[in-house]
Amino acid sequence: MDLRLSSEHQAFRAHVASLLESHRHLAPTATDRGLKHPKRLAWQAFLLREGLAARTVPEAYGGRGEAPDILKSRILSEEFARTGLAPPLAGQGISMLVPTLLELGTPEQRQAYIGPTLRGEMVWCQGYSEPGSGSDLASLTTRAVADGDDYVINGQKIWTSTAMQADMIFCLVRTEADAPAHQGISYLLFSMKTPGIEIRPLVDMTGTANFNEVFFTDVRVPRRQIVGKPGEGWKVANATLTHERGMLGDPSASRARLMRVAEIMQRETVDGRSLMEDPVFRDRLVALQARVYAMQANGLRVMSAQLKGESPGMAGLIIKLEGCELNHEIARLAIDAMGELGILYDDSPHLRDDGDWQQKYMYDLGLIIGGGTAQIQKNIISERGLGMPREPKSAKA
Amino acid sequence: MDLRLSSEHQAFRAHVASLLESHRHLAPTATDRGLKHPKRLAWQAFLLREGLAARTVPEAYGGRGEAPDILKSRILSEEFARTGLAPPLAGQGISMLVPTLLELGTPEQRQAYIGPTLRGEMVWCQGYSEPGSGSDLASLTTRAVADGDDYVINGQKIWTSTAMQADMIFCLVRTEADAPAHQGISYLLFSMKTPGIEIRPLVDMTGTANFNEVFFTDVRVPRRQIVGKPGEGWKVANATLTHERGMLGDPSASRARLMRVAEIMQRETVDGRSLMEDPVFRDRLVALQARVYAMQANGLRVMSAQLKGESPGMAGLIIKLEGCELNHEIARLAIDAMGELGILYDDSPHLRDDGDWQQKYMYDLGLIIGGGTAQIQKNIISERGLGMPREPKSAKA
Amino acid sequence: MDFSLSEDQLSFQSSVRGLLERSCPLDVVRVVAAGDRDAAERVVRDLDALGVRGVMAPEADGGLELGLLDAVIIQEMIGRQCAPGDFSGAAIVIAGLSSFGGTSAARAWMTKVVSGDVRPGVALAERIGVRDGTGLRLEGGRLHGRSLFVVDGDTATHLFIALPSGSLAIVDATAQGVSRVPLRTIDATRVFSEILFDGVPAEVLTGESLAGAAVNRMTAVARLLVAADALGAMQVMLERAVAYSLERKQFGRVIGSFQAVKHMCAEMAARLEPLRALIWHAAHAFDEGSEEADLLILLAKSHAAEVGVFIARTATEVHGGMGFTDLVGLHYWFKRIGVSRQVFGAPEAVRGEAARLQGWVSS
Amino acid sequence: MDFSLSEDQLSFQSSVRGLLERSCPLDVVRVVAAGDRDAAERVVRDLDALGVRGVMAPEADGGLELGLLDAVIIQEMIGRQCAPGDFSGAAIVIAGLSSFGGTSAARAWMTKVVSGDVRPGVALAERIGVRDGTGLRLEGGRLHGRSLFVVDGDTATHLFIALPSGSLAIVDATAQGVSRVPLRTIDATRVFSEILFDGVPAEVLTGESLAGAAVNRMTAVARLLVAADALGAMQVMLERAVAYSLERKQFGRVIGSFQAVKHMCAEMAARLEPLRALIWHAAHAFDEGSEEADLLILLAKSHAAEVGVFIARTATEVHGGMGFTDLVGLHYWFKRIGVSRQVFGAPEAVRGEAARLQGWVSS
Repeated sequence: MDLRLSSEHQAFRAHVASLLESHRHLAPTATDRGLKHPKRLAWQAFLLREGLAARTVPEAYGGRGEAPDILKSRILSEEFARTGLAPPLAGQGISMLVPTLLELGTPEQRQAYIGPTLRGEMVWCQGYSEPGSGSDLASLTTRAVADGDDYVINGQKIWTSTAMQADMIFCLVRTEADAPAHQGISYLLFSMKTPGIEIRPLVDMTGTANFNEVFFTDVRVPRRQIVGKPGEGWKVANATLTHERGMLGDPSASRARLMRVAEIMQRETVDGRSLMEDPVFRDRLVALQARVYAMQANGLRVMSAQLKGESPGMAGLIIKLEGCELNHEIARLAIDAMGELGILYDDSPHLRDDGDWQQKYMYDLGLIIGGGTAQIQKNIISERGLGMPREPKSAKA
Repeated sequence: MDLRLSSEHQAFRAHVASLLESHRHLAPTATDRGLKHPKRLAWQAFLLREGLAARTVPEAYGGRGEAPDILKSRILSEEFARTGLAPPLAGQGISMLVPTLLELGTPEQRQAYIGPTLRGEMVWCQGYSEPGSGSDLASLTTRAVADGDDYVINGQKIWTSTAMQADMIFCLVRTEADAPAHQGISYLLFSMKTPGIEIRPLVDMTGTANFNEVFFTDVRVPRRQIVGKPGEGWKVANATLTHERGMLGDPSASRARLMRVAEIMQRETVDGRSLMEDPVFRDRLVALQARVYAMQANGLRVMSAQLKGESPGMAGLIIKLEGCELNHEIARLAIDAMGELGILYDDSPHLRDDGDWQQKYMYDLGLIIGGGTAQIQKNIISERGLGMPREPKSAKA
Repeated sequence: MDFSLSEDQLSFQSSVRGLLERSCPLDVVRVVAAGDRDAAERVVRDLDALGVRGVMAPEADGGLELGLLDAVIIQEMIGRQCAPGDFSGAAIVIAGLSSFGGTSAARAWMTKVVSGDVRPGVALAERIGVRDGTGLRLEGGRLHGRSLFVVDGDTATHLFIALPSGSLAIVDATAQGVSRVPLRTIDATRVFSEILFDGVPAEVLTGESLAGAAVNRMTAVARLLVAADALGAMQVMLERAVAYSLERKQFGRVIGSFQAVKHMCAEMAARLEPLRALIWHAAHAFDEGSEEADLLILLAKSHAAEVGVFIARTATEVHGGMGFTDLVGLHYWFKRIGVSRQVFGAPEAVRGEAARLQGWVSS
Repeated sequence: MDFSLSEDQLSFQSSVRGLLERSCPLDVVRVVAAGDRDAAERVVRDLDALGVRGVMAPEADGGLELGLLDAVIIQEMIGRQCAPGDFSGAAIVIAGLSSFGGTSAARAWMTKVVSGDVRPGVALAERIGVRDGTGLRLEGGRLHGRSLFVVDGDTATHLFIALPSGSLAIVDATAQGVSRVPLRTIDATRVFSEILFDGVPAEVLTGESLAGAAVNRMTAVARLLVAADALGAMQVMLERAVAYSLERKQFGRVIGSFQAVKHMCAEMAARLEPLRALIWHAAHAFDEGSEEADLLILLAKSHAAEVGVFIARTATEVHGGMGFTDLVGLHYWFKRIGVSRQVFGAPEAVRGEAARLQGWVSS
């Protein structure tokens, strides 16, 4: 066990830090709103040029073509966090579609989509979930019927984030009506400007439309827009889902979040006494701190396994379940510590941290429950991690 | 809502209190060990004579033949608790078999068994659970094969308490090998002295043999020893189980237990400071107190419904799940408050309360998990209380 | 011995519930939450038609002369429907005024509150725990300072204010020097305010020791009613979770047949039912003037907060992603429960009071 | 950057595990728990054959010159097997002695502890929190008073005692004036003692500031090792729960196919795995002399206590009634985890220390 960085990695960190420091003036800030704000695109161009974004994407497609190095990725994210500068563009196009195309796309598809996506010129949304198939993708019903050189798509998607801003969608549709559930699905790419697409924002409990419903009525998409073969969409989507799992948050974010709660507890008072002086809240804070530090150590373990090309095993499987829960609990402590002030919202006077904790408390709950996530995660842990049997098929089904 | 007692019940309480007070010298104490200690039997005879035990059992069978009155039962148990005098004999014979015989026994069976059982001369044990059928009675496999006027019994029971002391057993056996699972079972009464019965004490985690395994090898029992008809044992047993549910503890016992923890916390010190001065423990105590008071109020609600002959509904269904859990939690707090001294056991120096809390902590856990009780209770609450469907039969089963 | 609601209470409960189901369905809740004060006032008028405003007031003052238990029953139905209105504020003030032993000043206010001529706002927060340096002081009959989380401050004609001394002060809400600032919480179905007092003339009800009792009674009633409100919201969340689980299918079966979902619902019921009994018991003890009433109310308030967190989350979890959306509207109850947890004393603080009340802590 | 066990460590772990599986199967655990001290000593001798006693001691003193992480790996295997012995006691003392910078007195003791010629008992409890009015005082080189929960006090030739001043005193366990009283806990696989000192000559290791550091190191090592022991026990309980659930049938299917059982097992794994990483991290930080080591050890100790309660109960619950019996013997681990929770500082106290360490509390 050795948590020190190699000299190569130390040098990389120094290089990144100095690059970021010297270009600090170029970085967009929170006021530069909009996914395609010129300042954001210029910053992304700079990051791509310097290999601070898309480091491992081949140069032919706009990246730097360097070997994967999880530690360098970690260093990058730490340096962006440390300097507070805007990190590289993320979003589902960059984090999910690009790796999928690199793995399973045709040369034409790669050429057409990867570069603009990385540069932030082409924004994507994801069309997987449907109202009737929360955690059960195999049951999806959006149909794509072949008609000449096109597919004609009818159906509905839900939980589609950034649908309003997206130029394109990568979408699962049922092309083979007669095939078994998992085998009739295909993976299509098409423009969100295609006639027949209607987007309805889905307001959630935070009061914001973080997600959308997307309706397709006779949407015509050329058949060449498929990734993989017809009926292989399940396989392609699973590749994508694997990449999504790679997106799991940096556990040091939980630590930073916890430390913000500690600051709140030192700052907020009741009857002139800080919450930190209240042993009940303090005990809860330290108990949560232990969980946070444990998850951070667990994250080191996962990263080490990945660095060696080994499977992180159980340490990897439990991250989503435990990590989401932990973040939710941290937000809950923040709210409880703030007491009545913790339930303020919107632009109320006395509001703390712009209502961020209430937002987080609810949004993180959404992450825990969305599509029965916690339940599904427990199934995965018990089945893949502990070798327990799958739920037997219902006799009535 | 009126929590006062009627004048009849006030008078009953006064009567009970005065009777107990004036006969205090007859009551056995903890040192009068043994289920059939003469002092215990004499005390029971006094209680029966005065109607302080078996109040509602018909006089013909040794009781007082009075109308059921839950409030009087409650008053009795409160007065025994208040005075600290030995309560009437309980045990599975009195609490489960007697009501069952009154409902479904033949006149001969009632005549033969109820009197001696009430008087404490005949002790019973229960033969329901088997190693292969914890919470699934329908799957029991102890066989009773008709042979002339007898059944010949082979098989094994488990979780049989007081088997070593018992004169008799009421026992579920499979008499109809070909009938569907629930219909092939019969309910037999027989002597524990019958040849072919072997008892093995089952030591549990408390270090005590609170239960036993009972093995039957060619045990011959006259066929007339059946209660109900052959194959009706399931129905008879369910009548008995209903009576068992009536045995659920008085919630005021939880309150007394909690108050003992409060005393411990006032008495025990760390570095000279009492645990009650520790806000973290104090907060936990009060949080538990709220749950205890809630269960006590819930108990009042159940009793009121019963007094009016109404179903207590959900308030009744949740008692076992929540009550057992709460008692376990109270013991856990006691142990945590005592810290290192809380883990002492047996006859160790510095042991508190004779190791009672550790005993309770483990024994109550046994009650929660025994035969998957908590799981079964949750099934019952969701199915009977909330109208949710039963688990579908497995397609593979 | 009868620990159950009377026929009258059950029938009253059913009337209130029926009325609110008609008067304040989810569509109205949405409109109210979006800020439509007229819609909220319509619900208030409908409730007033049942005479609930004076439920705890003497008949001689125009009230129904019932008890806190009856107020609890009404408030549970209000929470059930996520309804707006100033029922609890009026009940709190009436409970406070009733401890002045029928002095003419107190009765005059009582009559007007019962009739609705006076719409009370209630300022208790500084008596419970001062945040953000708020505070009040009375100098020469004039009130200075500010109070947070004033109940019904927006609709109030008069403000009933617990002073640090334990006295109860009353000021005209429209008087010069009174500034009302709405506080937006996550629960937009109820409105709290911050109120600033800049030397506003105040009437202090006479009888200092009685006034202390009044403020304590007001606090107790406020706490139990907010617990009852949360109880109603929890009951709805459980019912909706069960109903949803019997509709929604996944993997070829209704999700309510999955053991994990069944057990979540069972755990909610197992926690909810004793809470209901505890709240009833506390209300009954209050009505009987029992010594145990203060303790029971503190336990009920804090326990409701803990059960509330569990049920709000678990019922949402049973709904899966739908529970997160505005479509099913479950979040209105989720937020109502969240706010009820914190106001009039967060659970840790309330448990601290319970410990002090029992002599379990010296300081 | 490598947060994983080395090949050497994995192979060492595997040796210790293999040895203990042969030397201390459940039958031996039963015999040890029944009070057979010889059986316990056989396990000690088997472990000594691997040289584990001196794992953290310098090679020059006969040790393996490895770190706390290596000791943690061994202790996890010991907890896994519910094995008796004085491994942790020796490790604690060696960690303490090593902070005297190689003074000849300290080295002399070190060598003897490593060789097993001196079998140490360790008295730390009064340094952590005084219960039942115990306490120690040194007067004119003689020790008076009594100490609770002395580790390995029964097998000790010498007692290593943390004095209230922070000094480390050593006394001959067979000297006149030393009385040893065994303390029976629920976990009969480990023996703690109460020791009374009636004016017993004591050697106080010199260098007062160093001695304070020694006692702090000993406490830290004691805490992390007991957490590692509990971790091993938890891992076994989870494994046994899963194995049992795949054997045991109810309602026509193995219970491990029921969602409720699967989810219980998943929740155990989700809590256990990060705990393991935290314990490793804390040990590594200690070995590196990192500033964060003290905090990490406090967090690891208290977190192990909390995860332990959950896993001990849940794994037992998966076993149903069988988990409650002596037949499957699961309770040995249950009790071991229960004892580990309380010794060397219960979780609330340890979290209090962590808060003080971070300046989160003034007093």
